Amino acid sequence: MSTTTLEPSIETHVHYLNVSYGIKSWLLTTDHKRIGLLYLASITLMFFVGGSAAVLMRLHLIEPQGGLVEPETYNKLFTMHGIIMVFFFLIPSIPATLGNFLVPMMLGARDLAFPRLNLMSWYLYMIGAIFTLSAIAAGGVDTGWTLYPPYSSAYSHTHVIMAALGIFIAGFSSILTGFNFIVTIHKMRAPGLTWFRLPLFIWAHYATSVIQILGTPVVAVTIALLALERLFHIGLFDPNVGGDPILFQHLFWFYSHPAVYIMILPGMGVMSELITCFSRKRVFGYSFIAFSSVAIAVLSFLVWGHHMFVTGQSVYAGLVFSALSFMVAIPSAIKVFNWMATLYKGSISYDAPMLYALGFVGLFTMGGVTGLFLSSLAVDVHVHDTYFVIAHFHYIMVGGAVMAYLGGIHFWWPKITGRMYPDGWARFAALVIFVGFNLTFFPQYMLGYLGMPRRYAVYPAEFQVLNVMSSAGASILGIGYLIPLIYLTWSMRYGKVAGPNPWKAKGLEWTTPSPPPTENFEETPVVTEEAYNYSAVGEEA
Amino acid sequence: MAEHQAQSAVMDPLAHQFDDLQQQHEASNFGMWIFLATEVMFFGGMFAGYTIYRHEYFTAFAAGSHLLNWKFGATNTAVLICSSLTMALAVHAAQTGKRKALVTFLILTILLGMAFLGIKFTFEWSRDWNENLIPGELIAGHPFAPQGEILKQLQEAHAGLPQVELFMFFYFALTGFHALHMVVGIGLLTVLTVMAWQGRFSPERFNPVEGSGLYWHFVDIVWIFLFPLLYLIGGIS
Amino acid sequence: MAGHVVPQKVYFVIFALLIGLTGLTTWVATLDMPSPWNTVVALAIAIFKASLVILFFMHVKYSSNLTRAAVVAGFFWLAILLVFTLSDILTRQWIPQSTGWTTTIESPH
Amino acid sequence: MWSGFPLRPDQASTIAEGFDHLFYFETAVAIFFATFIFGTIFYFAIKYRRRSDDERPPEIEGSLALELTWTLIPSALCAIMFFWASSLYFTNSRPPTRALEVFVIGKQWMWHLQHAEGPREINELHVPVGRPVKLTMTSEDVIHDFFIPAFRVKHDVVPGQYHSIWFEATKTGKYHFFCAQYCGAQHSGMIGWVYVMSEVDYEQWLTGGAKNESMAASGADLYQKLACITCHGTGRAPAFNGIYGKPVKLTDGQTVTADDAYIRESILNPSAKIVEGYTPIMPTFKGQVSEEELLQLIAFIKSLGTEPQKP
Ligand code: HEA
Ligand code: HEA
Ligand code: HEC
Ligand code: CUA
Ligand SMILES: [Cu+2]
Repeated sequence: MSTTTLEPSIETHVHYLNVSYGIKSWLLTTDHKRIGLLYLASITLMFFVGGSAAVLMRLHLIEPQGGLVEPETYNKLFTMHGIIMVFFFLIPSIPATLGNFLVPMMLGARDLAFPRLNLMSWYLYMIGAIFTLSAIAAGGVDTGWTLYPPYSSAYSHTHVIMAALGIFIAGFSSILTGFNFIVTIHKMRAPGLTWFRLPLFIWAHYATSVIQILGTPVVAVTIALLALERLFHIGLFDPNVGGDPILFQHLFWFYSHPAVYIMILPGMGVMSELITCFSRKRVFGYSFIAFSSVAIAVLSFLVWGHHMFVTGQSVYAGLVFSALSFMVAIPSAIKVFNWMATLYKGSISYDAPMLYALGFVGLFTMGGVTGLFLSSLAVDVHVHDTYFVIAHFHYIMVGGAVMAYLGGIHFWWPKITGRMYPDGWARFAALVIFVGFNLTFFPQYMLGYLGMPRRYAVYPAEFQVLNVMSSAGASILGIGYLIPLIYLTWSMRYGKVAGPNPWKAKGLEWTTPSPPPTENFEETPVVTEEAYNYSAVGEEA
Repeated sequence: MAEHQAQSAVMDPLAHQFDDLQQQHEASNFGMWIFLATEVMFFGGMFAGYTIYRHEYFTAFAAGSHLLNWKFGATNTAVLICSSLTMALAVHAAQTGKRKALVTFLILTILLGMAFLGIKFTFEWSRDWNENLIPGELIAGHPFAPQGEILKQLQEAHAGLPQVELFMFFYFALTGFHALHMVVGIGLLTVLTVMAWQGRFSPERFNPVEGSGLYWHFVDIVWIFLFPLLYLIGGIS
Repeated sequence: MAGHVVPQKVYFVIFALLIGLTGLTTWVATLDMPSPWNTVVALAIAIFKASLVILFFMHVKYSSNLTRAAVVAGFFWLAILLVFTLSDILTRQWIPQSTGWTTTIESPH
Repeated sequence: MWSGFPLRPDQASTIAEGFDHLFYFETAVAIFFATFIFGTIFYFAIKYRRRSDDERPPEIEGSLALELTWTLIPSALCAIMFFWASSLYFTNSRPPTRALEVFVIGKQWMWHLQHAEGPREINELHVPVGRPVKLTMTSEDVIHDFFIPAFRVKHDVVPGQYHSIWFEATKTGKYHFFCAQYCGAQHSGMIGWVYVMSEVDYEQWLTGGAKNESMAASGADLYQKLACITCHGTGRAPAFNGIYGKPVKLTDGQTVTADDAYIRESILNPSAKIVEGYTPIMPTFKGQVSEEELLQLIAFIKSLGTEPQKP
């Protein structure tokens, strides 16, 4: 990236990309924008690694007997897919790239509060990723991303400890990001930027950070205990000496349920930015959206037991967790309806980011309402650990979070690089992804209801038709993801010069040149109006 | 530009992202508190496990607790409280700009911290090692295998050995992580002492002293819970 | 800038209290109280001691609400973890156990 | 072709239909919201498309009435789903009395099943139509999960713990059961068939084939062989008659119910809970009895009924 020669028109001002050159200037940078890009590159790599595993899985599942690999290998594939996608792609995706880039800019600050910790966070991420990737290279891990003992602690013969170490380290990188955001949002807002003038992107990241700092330590210590158990046969989760394997599940989901909101809340933040900008309207129900983010963050810690309805958890605890799971759905519903209402009487354009945004709203809804099936006790008994669950979370994580991520990348791409991407291609890719996605994952709902268990390398023949459909969809989806990779890379060099505010968007980040200078703003901005004041758009133009 | 930044970092205690010292101070203080909240949750995971097993195997946990010597536990509690006092006084000295007092109190704190670790290692853990009370195969070739008097004591208490082993695991995990925090703390304080000696702190700028103080007190608080929860289960005689 | 400077006397008083309370916990542990009370008292004292350290040594008594919120959040989340985990463990036994199995050594009917 | 493309799993147990009604209701809610939201988005997107670049839409801040509407309606729907699903779940989590008992042991990667009457099966389960069947399940190694889609029942099979599910089949036929909790290499091979037979066929199946002692009888043999009788027949230890399912007073003042899990613990870890009035002299039998033998011992103790008598 540092060697990219930039066209004169961008060269005219000094910005964070051309202020210094060379590998060292990147690897030792403390500029939040450059760190965001370091993350962007590494996360994209991890996405394609995880995605390749998914492609192999889908190819394998075309035939009931499993056409491609041995069951042992298949097990390693979904484990590596799950671990990489969750811990190394989706959790850091929006916060560590777009969040890193934008949080200080949206606040009118020069950088995050602790720039060196921010860089350290990226290094921790990389070390974690290297551990996990070497676990894979050394032969893989086959425990599932949930790492349930006693299988993971006593029976699996694979490289559990190395992978666990990777997750442990990556956990601290996530904590550091959240930590930095919270302090920055509290202490470094520009003059006049009161809480209720903040962009909703910031509220979403604030809620996310709360989860990161309070949840992640628990999974870190849990995974450390698991590793100790495996190494030294302590017996903590081993029923033979009175240990309780279900305790692990409690500790694991105490983090991992809130973690799913780490994955979706930032996406919701992106949504609020995109929908307002491309319908040129102030967001409908600002404070409801803002507070629903906080409500989700708090409630998310009270529902983890819904992953354990049939594991031997007390039925009474199940009852409480079920009720609370329904409650956590309400704030999400509020958000969806408020976005819809924002579109009403807007001035809606179909730029690529908006296409992703509209896709998000619909697909997230579908994933969300099927989450309600799962929080219904009796229904979960049947669909737990079937493809219904797989479909549920891919609808939210791929249909929701990844769509939001792509939407956000396209939206802020001109700000990040100073150049536009080819618009036609972008819209085309959005469409391909939408179609491929539905074809991949809708059949999985049906498979799940019919009773096909997840993590099956071999399955009864009656499930084949739906599996073939799903595999076909996955290849469309995979191609859909390749297109942006190509044209975005291309546009870094050949794209049209974008100018400071190609979308006529509101928000402090659009008031500074693209790409922004290292210090973000020539002088600290003073904020005098509320967010999304789109009625003023015409005047500037 | 970068050079300018690097330069200003040395000359000027104000980092470039902050507007003024006040903001920088507040950010670092608040950051420390947030960090401590994550620490609470870190220990919290272990406490949750502890609580559950203590509830399920109370007899064994009480018997295991009786294998520990509460006198060392109590002494160490007192030592840590003393060190918290000296730490608080060190911060006070920094606030009021008394360089000598600051250095003295920091050194005292370090010495007390080392005393704590010394007692832990020499009187407690080494005995556990000699009596084969180290759980699991934490140390190769040295499995958990209580013998002689201790074994009899456990049998008389009708405690299942595997459950006592669980207790010992929590004992080592919790005190071990605690000791690790102490070691880190001592390292931090050593750096601070040198800096204080060089006169790098002033009533305008003592964030590092304050932050390390908070950390040190937190470690003390953890021990305040560990003492009754590990040493005093089921009463002492 | 230097924040609130707490008089040294306060530190010494708190210190004395803490040492006294340590003695108290130890003494209480020698008493033979009915089942949960030993634990309850020990924990109550520990919480009190921790509060003293937090409020005075750590200056929370003199700090902003933001700092207090961070403290409360830490412990509140810890409580969530403990309470909800226990809600499972403590109620598992409540499951109505079927006692109705009547099959005897000979086969049914 | 479409026979290979069913839209609904077989409904073959008494609870399947009730379950499906709830499932359809939730599907209707899901479809309603999905269509409503996709529909509205498309409608707005077309109706309010940007017609010129300096268009200025009206300002709309928000509306409390609307916020309340879309908070309360979903909440109400959630409440309905919650109560409906929970009541189904609770009814289904209590096995009816007089259920046939089958004991299930999962191990990597097969299912061992034994009927109380004696017959053993591997990866197959024969049950009569129209009678409640209760499965008591445990694992020898890792966590497995017993899942019969056609009956809409599933539960994890956890080492060291007993969990049970029950069902009453309503249609004769052959149905899949699966291991639904990931358990290692051959997880997907840990599947089998439930054969639901008419009452008559089932009787025949029970009596035909290899003769097996009932589980309780095997347990009685073990009781002799493992010399439990040297204490439990003599007064040095409590007699087993009539203890099953009854409360037991312990030395520490607590009372526990003598259920499967308690008996299991008493045999494997006798010192954990001491019966009032006895000294803890019982040795542990851990490592000497398998999960299967444990279940047989339990069956034996159960079979002694609830009336005290000399065995
Ligand atoms: C980003 C990730 C993400 C998100 C946001 C969610 C959101 C939700 N999830 Fe999901 N979930 C996962 C990722 C996610 N989940 C993963 C990865 C797993 C599997 C883990 C594993 O086992 O490997 C899982 C599993 C899972 C289970 C366990 C299933 C099982 O294993 O048996 C349950 C059970 O309750 C559940 C419920 C929910 C609910 C109620 C929501 C809610 O928050 C959804 C709220 C959203 C809406 C409701 C949509 C918007 C609402 C409307 C448009 C209005 C209509 C609404 C009403 C009528 C209320 N999820
Ligand atoms: C962020 C999270 C995330 C994301 C983005 C994805 C993305 C995808 N997932 Fe994943 N998935 C999980 C999280 C995620 N998944 C988790 C947590 C599990 C549970 C694991 C467990 O059970 O432990 C899981 C499990 C899981 C399963 C179930 C496995 C099983 O239980 O047996 C399947 C099966 O179809 C699947 C498929 C897919 C597909 C097709 C995609 C696609 O969206 C991927 C698309 C990406 C690409 C295709 C790569 C890019 C393109 C190329 C490399 C070009 C070459 C390819 C072609 C030309 C086709 N996933
Ligand atoms: C050396 C004597 C001895 C032998 C042999 C022995 N037990 Fe026991 N058992 C006891 C005593 C004494 C008790 C009561 C005290 C206690 O709970 O530990 C007891 C309690 C029990 C209980 C709990 C009974 C209750 O009333 O709650 C069960 C169940 C049990 N034993 C099963 C067995 C089985 C099965 C075997 C053989 C495999 C066996 N025991 C062998 C001495 C023995
Ligand atoms: Cu057994 Cu999966
Ligand atoms: Cu969840």
